Amino acid sequence: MPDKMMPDHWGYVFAAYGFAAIAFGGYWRHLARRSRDLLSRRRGKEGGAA
Amino acid sequence: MITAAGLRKSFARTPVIDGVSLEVPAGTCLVLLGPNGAGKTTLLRILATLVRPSSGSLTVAGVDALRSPEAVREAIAMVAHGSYVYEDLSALENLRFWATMGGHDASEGRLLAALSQVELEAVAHERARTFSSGMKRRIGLARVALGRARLLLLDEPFTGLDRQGRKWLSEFLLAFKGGGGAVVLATHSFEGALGVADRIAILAGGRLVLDQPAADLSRDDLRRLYDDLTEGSPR
Amino acid sequence: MTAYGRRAWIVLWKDLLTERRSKESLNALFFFSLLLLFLFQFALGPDRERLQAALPGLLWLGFVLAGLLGLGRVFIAERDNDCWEGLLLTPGDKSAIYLGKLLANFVLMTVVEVVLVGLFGVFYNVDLWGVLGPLAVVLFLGTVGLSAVGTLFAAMTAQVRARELLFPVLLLPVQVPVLLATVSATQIVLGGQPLAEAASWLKLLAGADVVYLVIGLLTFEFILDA
Amino acid sequence: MRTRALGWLAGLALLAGLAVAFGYAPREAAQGNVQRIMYLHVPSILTAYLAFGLVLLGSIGYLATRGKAWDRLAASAAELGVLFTGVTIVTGSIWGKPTWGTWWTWDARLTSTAVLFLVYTGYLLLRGMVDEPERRGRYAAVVGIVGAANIPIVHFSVKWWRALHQPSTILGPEPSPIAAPIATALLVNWVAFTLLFVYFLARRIEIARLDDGAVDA
Repeated sequence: MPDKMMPDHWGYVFAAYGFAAIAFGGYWRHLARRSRDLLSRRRGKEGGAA
Repeated sequence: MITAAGLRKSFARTPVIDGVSLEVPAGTCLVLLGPNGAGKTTLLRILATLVRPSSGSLTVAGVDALRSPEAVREAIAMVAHGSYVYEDLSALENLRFWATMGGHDASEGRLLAALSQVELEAVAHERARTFSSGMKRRIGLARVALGRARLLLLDEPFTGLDRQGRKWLSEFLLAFKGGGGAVVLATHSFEGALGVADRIAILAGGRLVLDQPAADLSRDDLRRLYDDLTEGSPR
Repeated sequence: MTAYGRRAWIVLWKDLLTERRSKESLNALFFFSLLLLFLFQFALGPDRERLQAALPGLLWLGFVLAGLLGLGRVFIAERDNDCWEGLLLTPGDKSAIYLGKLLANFVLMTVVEVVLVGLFGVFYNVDLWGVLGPLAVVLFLGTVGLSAVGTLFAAMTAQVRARELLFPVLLLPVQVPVLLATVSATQIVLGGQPLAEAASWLKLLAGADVVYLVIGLLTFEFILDA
Repeated sequence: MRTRALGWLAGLALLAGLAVAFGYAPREAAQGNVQRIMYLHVPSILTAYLAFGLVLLGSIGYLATRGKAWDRLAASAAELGVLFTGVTIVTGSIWGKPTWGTWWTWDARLTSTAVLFLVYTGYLLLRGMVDEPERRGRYAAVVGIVGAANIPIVHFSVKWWRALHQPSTILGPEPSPIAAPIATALLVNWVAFTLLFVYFLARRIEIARLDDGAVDA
């Protein structure tokens, strides 16, 4: 395109989207792991009490 | 003065107070006996609005203590493990501070009179840093004497007091009761406590295992009951 | 005087008396300020122009560092002999205690600041006499802002483990606006410009002070509460 | 499982957001494709503000009622606020490198966002250092209220400070008036981020509830 004022820098765009994906995905996995741990611990306790 | 029902308090899943109900009418003294770790201090702190119970109801001086603790604080005075003494202030200055904070008369004559009641007038102008723990305890008692409290909560008040001090404290408590005030006194030693008690309760493992009028119990009965009831609970 | 005023006053009286009697710590705070002066000098080198330009920032950095060490002091004495508990059991509006502590901190900070400003004037050869009035206004507003949040957070962190770490971590980010405003205003004042030039900064400071004070008065009871 | 449905919805919305950001929105004239980073950057800061607003709400609610649910709301929202602020700062920084030629500049918005990040990181650190749940809730609530009240003060002070030291025009291309397709793409992504936030919040609160239950029950 002739009207380019700036080069495209796709690398930066992908870096930004990649970072966001890692951050949100990582947080999602962190949440999943914690809730699984808590649920299994609770079940373990209930099992122990029964 | 106090009506408590079903008080419970847990710290990190462990119940410390496990369903305590008690009644302390005006003009009487309840002595709480129990080994260390039985929950005496926690119970006293609940009554003093310092700890919120997990469940149960508590009325102090006609006020719901859980809903409006601020109104209850007008009516109570506490002598706890900590003496509320500032090390860098003199005995007199300590009293002036607490009397002013409590909204009481803080004139020098009044403060000195309270100090002489606990026999500290000789050291009125000395820094508390040099005092023994018994002397600090006595400053705490003088602080109570300055106020207009109707309910007095005492945690191990006899520690650090000599024979003279114990006698003074017993007289003070009797006079306090005579004026229509109520007293709750927690201790693990029988000495001194029995002279002022109208009712005796034994706390073990967070429960009241005995709650009887003091007149019904002789010292030997009490000693035997105490040993039976607190056996196996943590010391 | 009302009961509220008497309570605030007796807290102020008690804290200042305590501070005066444990002189060595106040002296250490002055000595610390003096050390800061030397360190700034070494860090920036002997270039006078550069020092002059950085002076307002250094001055306030010094105050903030002194505040980090000094603002928590009025709560240390409360930890001995369970005095916290005694304060909690006093009837009436707990914000009177906050007000007393805040005033004590304000007085302490002002004393340290006056000494530090004097030392700056001597060591960095700044003529302060001409700008004393405007400088006092900036110092006053900035110190109120620093003490208002500082007193609130110091009360909180006095009862938390890793107090020395947590207090700055909480206080410093919140103090960014106060720092920006005071440094900018000090720059204007030391540059010999009239105080009106700094009016927008002073308004911002005054507004921030009011917000911090109101929040402090309203929330202090929750920090003290059982 | 309402939460799970919300998760799928958020995932679909994010995919739609991606499609709109790369497929529908045109290449911005002045900044080129780098501008597409804005579809991440702007929704995440808006979400962060929503989160900090909820921290304020939860804090006030907790102090007023002492209901643990309020404290869980404040704590969960604060964690998410820090996450979204972090994404905002990093994506802003990645955008800044090609646009301004530097990873970091003390631009007014960047600076005030960084201050927010620090304030609420302090909030989370405080929560980590008080073990007693009731006291932790009270202290955190006070910091949550101070932090929220401070947001406008930070905003103005940093803005004026920038104006004083450096005119903002030299920082880079002025944002041109936003074209309609770009606005649409921003809106779609904003909705997607809000859904993602609500999903995360629901799960985080659920975890906090399980945690509390393990301690008190």
